[in-house]
Amino acid sequence: MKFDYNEEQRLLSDSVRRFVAQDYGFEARRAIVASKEGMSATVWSTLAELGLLGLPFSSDDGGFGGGAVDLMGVMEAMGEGLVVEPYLSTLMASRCVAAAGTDEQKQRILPGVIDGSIRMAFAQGEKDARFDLDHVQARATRAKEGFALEGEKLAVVHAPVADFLVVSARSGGKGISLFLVDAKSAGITLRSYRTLDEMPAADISFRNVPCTLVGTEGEALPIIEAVVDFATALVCAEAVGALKYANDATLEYLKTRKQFGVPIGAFQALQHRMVDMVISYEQAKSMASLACAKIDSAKDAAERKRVVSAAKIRIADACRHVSQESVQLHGGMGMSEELKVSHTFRRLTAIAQQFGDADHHLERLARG
Amino acid sequence: MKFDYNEEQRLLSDSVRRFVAQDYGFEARRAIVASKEGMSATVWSTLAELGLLGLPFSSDDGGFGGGAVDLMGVMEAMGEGLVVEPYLSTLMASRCVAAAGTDEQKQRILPGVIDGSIRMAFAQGEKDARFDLDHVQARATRAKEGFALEGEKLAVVHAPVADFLVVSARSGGKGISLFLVDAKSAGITLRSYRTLDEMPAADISFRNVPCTLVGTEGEALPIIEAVVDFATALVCAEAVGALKYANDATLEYLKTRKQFGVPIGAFQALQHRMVDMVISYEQAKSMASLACAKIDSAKDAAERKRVVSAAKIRIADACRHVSQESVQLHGGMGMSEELKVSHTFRRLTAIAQQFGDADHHLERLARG
Amino acid sequence: MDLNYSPEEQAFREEVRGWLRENLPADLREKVSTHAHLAKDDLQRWHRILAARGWVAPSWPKEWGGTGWDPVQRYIFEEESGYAGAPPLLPFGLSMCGPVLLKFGTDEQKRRFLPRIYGGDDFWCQGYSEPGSGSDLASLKTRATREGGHYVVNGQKTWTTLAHYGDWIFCLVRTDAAAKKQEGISFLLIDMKTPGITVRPLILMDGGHEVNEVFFDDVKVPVENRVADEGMGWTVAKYLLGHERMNTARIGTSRRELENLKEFAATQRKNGRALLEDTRFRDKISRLEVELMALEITNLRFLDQLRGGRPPGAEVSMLKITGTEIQQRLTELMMEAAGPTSDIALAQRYCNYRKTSIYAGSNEIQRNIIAKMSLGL
Amino acid sequence: MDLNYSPEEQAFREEVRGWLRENLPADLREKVSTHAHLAKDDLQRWHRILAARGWVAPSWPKEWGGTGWDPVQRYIFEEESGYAGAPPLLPFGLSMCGPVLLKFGTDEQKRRFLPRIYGGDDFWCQGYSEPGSGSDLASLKTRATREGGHYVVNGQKTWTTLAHYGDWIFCLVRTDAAAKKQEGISFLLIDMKTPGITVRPLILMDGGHEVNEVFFDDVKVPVENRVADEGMGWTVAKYLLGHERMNTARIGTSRRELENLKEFAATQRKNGRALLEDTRFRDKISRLEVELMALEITNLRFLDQLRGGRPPGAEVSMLKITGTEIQQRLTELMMEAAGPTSDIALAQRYCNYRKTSIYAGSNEIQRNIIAKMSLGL
Repeated sequence: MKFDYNEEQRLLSDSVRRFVAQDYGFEARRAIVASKEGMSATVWSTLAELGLLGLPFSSDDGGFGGGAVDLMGVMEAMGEGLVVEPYLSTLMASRCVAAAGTDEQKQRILPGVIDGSIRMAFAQGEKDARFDLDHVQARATRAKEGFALEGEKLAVVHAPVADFLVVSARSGGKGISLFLVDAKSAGITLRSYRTLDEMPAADISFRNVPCTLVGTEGEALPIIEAVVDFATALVCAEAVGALKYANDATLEYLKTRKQFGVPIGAFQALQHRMVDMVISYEQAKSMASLACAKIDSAKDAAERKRVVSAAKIRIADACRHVSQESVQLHGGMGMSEELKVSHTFRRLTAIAQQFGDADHHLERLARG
Repeated sequence: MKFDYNEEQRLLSDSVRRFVAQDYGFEARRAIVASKEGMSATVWSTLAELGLLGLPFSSDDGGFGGGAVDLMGVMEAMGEGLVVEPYLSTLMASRCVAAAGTDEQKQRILPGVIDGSIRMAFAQGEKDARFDLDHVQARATRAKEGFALEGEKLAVVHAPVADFLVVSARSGGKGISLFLVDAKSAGITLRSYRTLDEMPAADISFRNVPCTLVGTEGEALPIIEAVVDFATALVCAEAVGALKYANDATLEYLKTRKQFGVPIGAFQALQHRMVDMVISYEQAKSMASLACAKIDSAKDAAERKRVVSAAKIRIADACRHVSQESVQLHGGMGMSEELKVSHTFRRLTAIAQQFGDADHHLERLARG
Repeated sequence: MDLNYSPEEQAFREEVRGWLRENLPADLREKVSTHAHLAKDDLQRWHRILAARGWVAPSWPKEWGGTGWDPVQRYIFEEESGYAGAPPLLPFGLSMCGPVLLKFGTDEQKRRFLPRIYGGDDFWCQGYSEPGSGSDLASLKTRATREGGHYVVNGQKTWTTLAHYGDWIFCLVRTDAAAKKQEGISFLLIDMKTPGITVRPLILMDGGHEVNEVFFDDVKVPVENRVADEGMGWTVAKYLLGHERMNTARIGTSRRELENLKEFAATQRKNGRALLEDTRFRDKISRLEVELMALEITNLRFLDQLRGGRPPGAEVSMLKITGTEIQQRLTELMMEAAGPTSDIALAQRYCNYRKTSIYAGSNEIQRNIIAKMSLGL
Repeated sequence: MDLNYSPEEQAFREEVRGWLRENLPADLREKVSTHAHLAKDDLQRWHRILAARGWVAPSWPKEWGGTGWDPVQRYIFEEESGYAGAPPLLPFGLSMCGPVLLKFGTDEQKRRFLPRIYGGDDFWCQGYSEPGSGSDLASLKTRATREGGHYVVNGQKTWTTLAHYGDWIFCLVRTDAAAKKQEGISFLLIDMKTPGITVRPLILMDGGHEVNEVFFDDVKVPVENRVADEGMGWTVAKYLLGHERMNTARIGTSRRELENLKEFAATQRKNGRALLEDTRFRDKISRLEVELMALEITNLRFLDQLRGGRPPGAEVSMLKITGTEIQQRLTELMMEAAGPTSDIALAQRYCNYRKTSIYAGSNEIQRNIIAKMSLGL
């Protein structure tokens, strides 16, 4: 029973935090978001240089063998900094390849992911699927070489900046499979936009797009579930960082903003609400830790799902509570695009839904 | 569009309020609750003398033709005073007789109800029924004269002080019927107790108990639903009175209780919570008014059910919110049996569940 | 007690509804229903249509174009307009500056400004908040120094809604720096075209441009544009605060939004069924519907009291608190219903509506008002 | 970071669990699980069983019988005891008077009282609250006047838990009426058999007798029963407040109650199915389960910090806030699960548990503490 990060974990998260403080301040981030691509290639290289992209891969795959707990501090720092680069998207897609890909696929993808030359996106969601991972209508049929992909994927975060996509689809009446797709292939059409939380994203249409099977045909659902649970735990950790920023900024505002001759933090009603925000934060942080720990150590998928869903429920509630209160206690200033807290509000709002809202995970808990 | 009570309504509720103030104070009520029967025959006579028992019956039945709106102010006053006498129980049972009984049954029951010589209880609930009115296992079979009743009824409020019972039961494969039972009949066994809110109640066992059919065999469900909706609207009005007392007492406490040299009502956190209690009260009051109005004027059962369920949801939430906060803001004093607010807490807690908790009525709204 | 509308009220509602059906332009209705941007021209167009019908300023005295409606009729008109998807009538001229002029203005001021407010000729905005004074309005710093027949105004206002559309702005300014806080404040009407005024957009987090900073740099305002005596500005401000708090609940608009939400949830799928059939989501809608139903009755109850000559106490502030909470919840459930699709507009609207519990006297200030004025705490 | 218990911690848990299985009398376990009344004898019996095992005062120094456990071990012991349904160890002697004596007592006082506290020979209670001073403890009025070798105590304490079982009571009393509020207070140990003490029951709304008023009428207390110097009582009180705030979450007890709730909900029927399968009710249980899971980790996180020599800040007060909110919610859902049946005991327990957010420093006071001490507001 030990809650502190170990030396490596601390060094790593400190390095990300330092990087954010120096090179990813609010103004720098605004410029990145305003850029055409909506992300920074320089930042991406730095993330690779810091070793963040190799971290969660086994040494056989050229990585450092880190687990979700090793990534926690990193994600917290990214949450505080509101990093928009395709870190989690790339990890999700590349972990599918690492988990089930052929040696050739791994060779093609993983070294490039680790050295920062390949970015990826995970194309899973569809119309009417909501958060269900097994609601898949896209289809792949055997082609001369490999497969050909047909279908639509919705709200694929970071698709516009990805070099490769991993896509879920049905094939040959065999259930759900995963396919690796070169994002530059003919037959791919992107309707690109920015998400509420300022990430590049796209709805994608696939028309006879060449792709290769990742893993055993029809047996991808457990892999998808594992990867999404992994990402859910990490996004919980990211939320912890964003919640921390929202609370810190609000507390600072309560101490400095004066009305009626006193700091507004002197008003007991606001004090108690600030305390409740702190409680939400502490409870969310505990559940994020537990989820990451169970990603690494759960005895089976059922235990992993149970804890990840429990964590996501608590984090979704905390995201909603803290984001709303942080804006409200900032008064008009909290509404302004010029304050970081309003961008943190947007990210927290998105996280509450990402990989399933509280209702979705309550359903999963009840079924479990 | 007119919210004030009319002259008669105001006179009537004033007379109940005056009676409560003079003869049903906290100490007087304690003595009644502590008495063996758990109600006062004197109080009961007074209620009859005030005309409250004849109020909701048609003039043909010897009453004054009042509707739910005419009873609203009366119920509010009873809620403020925490009256434990079997007023609502008697109305529910006797309205079944008035709605569907034979002339002979009406003659036997209604004059006695109106003059205060007959008290009644409505025996409807059963094991595993929860709040469903159509979950009925009790059975009645045709006997030489009338019917014979077999079965168990649970948590029948005021059964120990009732002269007659109206009981729901199945008969001859024909669905649910209502039966009129003399409470002194052989074959009736009562397990008596007091409810949380200090009402006399009993679980009842019927073994071959003679009874007479009220209304058409197998067609009682719409009557039961109407009577329970009527009672639900009235108990919403009663809640408004109890909520008012809880708020008034809490506000008074905030103004008089001093800590740290000031009245605790000077603390902003408590002020805002008191304001939220007032908002709950106002919203609950509006829904109680609407429910009573629709009992009298709904164009069909569907509209009546929809509004009554909506009202009960809001009242249940207000009961929970205000009761919990009133005790909390009273500090230790709110826990003491010696303060009326703790008894109001118990009544409000009971009302939140009475005739269906919020979940039950959410289900009814969703189905409607 | 009778919770049904009287036949006369019913008839009035029918008249309003019928007229709206005929006269609300389809393009405006569409813009409002889809929460599209309303340009200055859109707002003024609707204002003028109502003015032509004589319905633009119901609460004004009849001699100035008022309708003579009682509070319930005014409520019915508001509700029907909101429900029909009519553009809002901005309060700055009609419900703020107008009533102030009617109460405190000189005959000359009334003749000069009221007809143009009524007709929608001038677009008004409100210069109250400053960077250092939001809830604590009386701490404002913008100063006006008397120089002959003019005041010279210097300072800054902020959160000024639609100042970029504005022809005129009414401002609270400090005319006596030596006086105590609430004293020494005056109420000025300022032509936005006067040299020295700069309007700078404040972009909200949904990316929208609604509010602004307004800078005053040696702005000359004729003395005859002061309303009420010098130093009486706080009295004017308090009068405004107490005025027009009965129609803040926006029942009609919320009813329309609730219907939209239900229709939308019926089209969204969850586990192969309509989201509207999902117990969890359905219950959230039901609770919201109940709250709105209750607020409608509460609002009418307060109006009925007012009509009976007994103005309700400060608890009318709950109409603003609960009304905005309902509006916010509607946008939140709409966003939630959309789920992980790409409907950014719905998410932006959710973001935008966070403002409603902050503006026009934050909900915290409203609670303070109830606690102090109504509960005596 | 490693959220699994170490092998040593696991082994310790097994040892505690095994010992409880062998040594917790079935009748006591049954009484606790069914929330039956615990008589003085029940409480003392369990106290003595633990004392015989050497586990009754884990936090005391080893020389006085402490176990030398680290914070996590103490947590494990608490959790297992709560989960197993062991009667509570009342804090008044072991966690309040004991630590005060260890910190401030004379050798003579330690020798006289500590062994009897440890052995459960004396039943202690706490004389803090007075009718006029609850949250504002320092405003207490009970006075002790020095007369030779005695103090003469006059006044009243209230909300005194189990005073009707009490052999001894420790009291805050005012020894100097002229001194400023927090000064002039002293800490006395008073034998409840001293003439002049009257205990009057305060019945709570569930009908239970737990708390009392205690009246002091010229009660003579030997001066050697004063702990710390005269006038140092507030220092003692503050020391106590800061002490032992880490085990207020009652995780083990709540875990047991949560299991009871689930079992009970599985036996209740709704629409012909088990209530536990009902989406609405199930979700309420799930949310509560999640909150408890989170609180367990939060509690361990704070303990781990403490073990690392970095005592966590005032945010540990959240263990009391959230722990009691969970306990209250458990009783509420249990009552809700029972529905309209005649299970009055469950409803009474719900009523009784409203006290948990009021006693031991109300949850409002805990929020004040966090705001002030931890957030610097």
